[in-house]
Amino acid sequence: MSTAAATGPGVPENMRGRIGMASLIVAEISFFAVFIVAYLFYLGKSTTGPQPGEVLKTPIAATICLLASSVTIAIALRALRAGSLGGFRAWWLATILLGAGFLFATALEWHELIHERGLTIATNLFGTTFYSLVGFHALHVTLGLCMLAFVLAASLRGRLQPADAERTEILSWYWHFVDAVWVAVFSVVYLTAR
Amino acid sequence: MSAPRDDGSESIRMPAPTAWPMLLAAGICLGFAGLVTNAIVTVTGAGLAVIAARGWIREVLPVQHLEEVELRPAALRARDVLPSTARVDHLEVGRDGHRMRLPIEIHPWTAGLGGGLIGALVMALVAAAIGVATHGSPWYPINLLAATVMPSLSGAGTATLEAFDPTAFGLASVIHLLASLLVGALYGLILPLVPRHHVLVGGLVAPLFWTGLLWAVLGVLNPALNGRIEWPWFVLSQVAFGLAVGWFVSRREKIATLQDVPLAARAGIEAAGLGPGRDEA
Amino acid sequence: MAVLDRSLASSSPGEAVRLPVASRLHDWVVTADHKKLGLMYIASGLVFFLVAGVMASMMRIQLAFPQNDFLGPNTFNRLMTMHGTTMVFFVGMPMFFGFANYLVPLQIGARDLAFPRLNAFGFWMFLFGGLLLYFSAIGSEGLYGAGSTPDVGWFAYAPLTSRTFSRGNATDYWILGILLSSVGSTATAINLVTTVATMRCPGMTLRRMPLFVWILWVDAILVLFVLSPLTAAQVMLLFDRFLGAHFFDTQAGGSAVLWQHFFWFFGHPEVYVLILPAFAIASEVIPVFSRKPLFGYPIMVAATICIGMISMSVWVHHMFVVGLEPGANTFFAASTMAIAVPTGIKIFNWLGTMWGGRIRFRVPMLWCTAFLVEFVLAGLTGVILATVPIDWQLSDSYFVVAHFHFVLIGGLLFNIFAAIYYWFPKATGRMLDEGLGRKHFFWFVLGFNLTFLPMHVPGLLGMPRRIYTYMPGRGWDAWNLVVTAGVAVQAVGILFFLWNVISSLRGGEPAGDDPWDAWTLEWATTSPPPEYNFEEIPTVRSRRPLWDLKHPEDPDWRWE
Amino acid sequence: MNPGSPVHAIPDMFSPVSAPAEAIRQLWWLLGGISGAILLIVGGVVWWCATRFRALPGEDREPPQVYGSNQIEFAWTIVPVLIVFVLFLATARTIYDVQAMAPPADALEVTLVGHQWWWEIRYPGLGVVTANELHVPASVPGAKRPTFLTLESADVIHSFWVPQLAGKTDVVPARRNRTWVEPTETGTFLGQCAEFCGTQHANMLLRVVVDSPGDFAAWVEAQKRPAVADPLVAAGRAVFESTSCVNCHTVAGTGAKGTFGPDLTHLMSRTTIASGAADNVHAQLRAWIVDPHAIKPGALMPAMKLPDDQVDAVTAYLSTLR
Repeated sequence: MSTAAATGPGVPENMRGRIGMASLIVAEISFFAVFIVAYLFYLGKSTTGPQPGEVLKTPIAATICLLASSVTIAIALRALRAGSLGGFRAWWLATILLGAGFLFATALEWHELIHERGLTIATNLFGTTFYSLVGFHALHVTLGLCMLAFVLAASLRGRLQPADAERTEILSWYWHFVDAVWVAVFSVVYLTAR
Repeated sequence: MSAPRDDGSESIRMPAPTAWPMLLAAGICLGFAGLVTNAIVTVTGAGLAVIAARGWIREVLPVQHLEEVELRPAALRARDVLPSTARVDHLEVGRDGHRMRLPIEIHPWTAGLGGGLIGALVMALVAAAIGVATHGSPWYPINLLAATVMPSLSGAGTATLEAFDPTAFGLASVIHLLASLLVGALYGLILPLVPRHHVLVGGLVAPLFWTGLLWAVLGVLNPALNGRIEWPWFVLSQVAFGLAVGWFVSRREKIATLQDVPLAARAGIEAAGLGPGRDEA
Repeated sequence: MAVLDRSLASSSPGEAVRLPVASRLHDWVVTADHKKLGLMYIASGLVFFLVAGVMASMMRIQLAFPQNDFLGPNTFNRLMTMHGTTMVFFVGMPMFFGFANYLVPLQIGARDLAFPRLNAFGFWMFLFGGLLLYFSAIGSEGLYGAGSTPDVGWFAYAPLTSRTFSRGNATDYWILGILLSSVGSTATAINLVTTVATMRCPGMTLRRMPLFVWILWVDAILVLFVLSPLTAAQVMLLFDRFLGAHFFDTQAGGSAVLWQHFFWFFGHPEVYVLILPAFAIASEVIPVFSRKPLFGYPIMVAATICIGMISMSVWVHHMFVVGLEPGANTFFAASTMAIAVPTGIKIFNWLGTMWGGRIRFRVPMLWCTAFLVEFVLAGLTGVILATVPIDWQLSDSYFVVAHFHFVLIGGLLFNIFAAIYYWFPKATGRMLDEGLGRKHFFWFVLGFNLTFLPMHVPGLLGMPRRIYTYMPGRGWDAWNLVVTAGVAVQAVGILFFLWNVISSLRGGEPAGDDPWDAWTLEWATTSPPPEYNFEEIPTVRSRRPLWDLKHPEDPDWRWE
Repeated sequence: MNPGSPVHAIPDMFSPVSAPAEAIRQLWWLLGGISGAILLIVGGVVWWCATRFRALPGEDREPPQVYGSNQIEFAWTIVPVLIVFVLFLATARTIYDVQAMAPPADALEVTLVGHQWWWEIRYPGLGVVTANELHVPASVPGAKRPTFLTLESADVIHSFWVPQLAGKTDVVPARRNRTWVEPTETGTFLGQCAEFCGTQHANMLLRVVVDSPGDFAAWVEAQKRPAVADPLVAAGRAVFESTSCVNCHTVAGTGAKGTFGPDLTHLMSRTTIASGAADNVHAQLRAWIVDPHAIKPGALMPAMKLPDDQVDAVTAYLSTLR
């Protein structure tokens, strides 16, 4: 009895998930690349309103949160592989909290920009490109957090076993990708603004 | 392949049919359609999408939902693929039958490219010599060649053309080298296909052939050169190139050993019976 | 047991157990089977093709005479936009995904795609996206409350698409329809990439994969790279229109040229996304009917990869007239001309395959042979247009229109017809009629050349594209009349085709497993294949597993 | 203006009268020749294969199974590379030849502004403003005078294309593109907008009148005269100036200073109205004032719904703007 789900011989079952996720990440990279190009292209071309250097503060805390979450998710996976479900839950929760911290920092930043600095997406080219790029990144973080939360819920209900480490790792690739995008956004948006 | 079985009770697990992906797609599309219609559509779509996503997840987690598909009865399965009655022809190679291994001793890349380099050098020397002889300047032919891509030179006077121009020198060198290497590689590939008279073909026939082609299109390609060219000298430099490449390539090849084999084999055709066969996969 | 009945019902039309219509429809709607989804892609592509073809015919009637008033300018511009958008996104793309869906698992000896449900999701996103685009005809805010389809051209140049110049929301429908279907296309591309990477049967190394699968694999990877930039650009346009952003707002310092860069960074590779499946089909049909393996398989693979890579660095050749620097124009002229080389190599290899064969000119092979000639002409006019100064004259003229119709009809559509005639027996168990097929071929090829060969001329005589009317006496009148007459001849060919499909579905000659004496794995199973494709996953030892079985005395694996 | 100069009705890139267009025609023959040869060769091979290698009925043998040949592959790679290389060289020179041309000191500078769906034409050095009919001097031996055009757009992307004078250059908002022509023959040459720009893209026509240097100077003088003030058409002028006409149109020396529509100061010096969609004769002009959309559906000029006597008066007034 064989199943349709079987991969080709000699190809480990988990390769499907890995290649599928890698393909998704390729598509996402070219999506973000366009927003990054647009940001750089319009840098300094705004005809009015605040320029990046005048309003942006380097988000050190948020960056540390997000980079640290990549480490904690790796530790969580190692715990899961080692069979320590408790360790997994703790580190996984830490990852979620760090990601939520990042989102909170972004929300604070936006609140200040919009209400105190008067910069909205319609203000000028800087506002347009900034909110689109950072916003799409934040959207991806949010989606990632939803999936992480879903896994945590499954784990708390006892539905996640060490045998699921492979799937969980593929999910962690997505999280690392979101992290890598932030490194690019950080360099392009915040470092050029200084 | 698919051997018929007597036991019809066997089955294969296939992914079960499901409406959730379609409903998720419908939900997402309605969600966006609300942008151009009415907010209620967006709300409906979002709700549908959430329900469908939940349904989909339940279908694949923790284990995906499969259904048993029974195999068809043997009578309805694919027939075995039987040996064909059609005989297969073979290319006949040489005297030793069609399964002999070809003694391929050609090094097209090294020979052709090397020949191209030598030819480039010889041609450049001849052209420079002609430049010195007719205009007292080795830069004259080089500037004319560069005029192919430099509009500033294409309308320039003789004095400008006789002076050294670093940009023109760089461009002309690149054009000259690239063209020479490409033609050299062609020599390396095509000369072994010609049974005899390599030096005649490579040194005279081919240069005359492309000189004729160039003559036809030079007016558009390089008006400056076209206006000033002296064809006998031009042919001379091309023949020098051809002879140098032809000499170099034919010296490197032992093409004499291939003279009695048919064209297909000299051309390196890969075909059943021409290469080395294996007994087991 | 119900499942078994279903497969029986579809496999043996003569003794079918007819299920109620609703139940059969339900089967198609909920299916995750790659073959059913593939057929649905192809069928919906054909429907969109007929709709867009009717639009083209209406435009040609309008242009048959100078200052004709069959259509007004607004109607014409809408038809022109919808024709282009539909043909590219809702005919070309589903044809690629349809044939890939149906054939890739069969050819690599797999039971389904890697993610069957994601496959269904991709199809429905594509279809609903298309339906949303067409819903604009009744749903959008047009003049006087009437619906209005988009009218900004299929590449929707900014700032014509801004709120200022495109009032109402027809342009929003254009954005959303394509954006949603692109999401589906990306999902399906991910699926195909994964399937080919992981689901090949034992023995099927990359070197033994049918070239068809190779090309579609490269094509799917190309889709991953180029489709999301279009999505990103459309999102930007959406932000401009809904949130007051300024991406393409020239009043606020935005750039109209940036949209062109983004659009064509997708748009040019898209041409190759569309034409690569045609290459894949030709690489399958020509060897079988020439009775020889494909000439230069490794070079064909290399050329395919080259085309995929170079196609991402040629987009500026659509923008030679926007006034870029001479350096940029020179670079992109070079890259555009360079892509002619691997494409030429492919043509030569197909010719090399035919050379020395024993060619059987059945209908699929007729289409592929015609394709070779038409596509060479298309490629040559492409090189002519890559010559920047000539492009300054011919860009946005009818010469360009003729050029890309040669690519997309002479290149793509001819091969789609070849594929339909070639694989119809596999999918339905019945042959298409040879006589009707030949009538279809001759009428359509005649009409095609009558339409698009003369169409080059008004372009050379200064006729711009996308004009709904023109002045008499410019030397364009007679040519346009001939072009329109050609459309009528093509329509006759299409009628033969439709009649052939309908009548053969009902009473075509039974096909058997392997009607063409072919060599790839899909012919080793029944026609149509069972839900699970193969009772036992096959094992292959060469590129032509069925040749090995048919010629045990001289199998391929001994020589490869 | 020289009324005897011919109108070249067919905007044909093969009858160039100006330097850039001439360079392009030469390249065309090179490309056309090479392409034609390749098409013939490949077509011939297909024909040969189709006839020579056609299977005979009832033949039950498979041909030799040939996989390929590296040498042949290399050969038919290198030949196209060589051809492409040669074509590229010629292309590169022509690009620089046309695009890198710097305006000489005595070049005529013209600014062409694309509007939906007409052309505004300004001669900044001469103080002349007109619409839809571009006058340029012929470049004759001894008095070579190229015309350099600065292309701007007031709204969306348009494209300047007069095939007999030069290849096209897009007219892009917020961007100043340059192109140039150097016609050597007098006459009227036709062109039109070549980039889709909305409803009336088809009727955004452009005429270029190449005058002899003397005629051109005379034309410039005529354009500098203020609008005629004729008491007979005072009523028409009063209507014109009291309605919203003045919001969009300019008539020099009057209160009409609008810039959305064409400058009407010398309307009667042009042979067409509505950017070429209709001839500039009394009946057409009157019809245009009554309802522009009957001639050019979607045009941005509204139908003013004037009573008949006022239409007559306005038409009479406009007819004096010579």
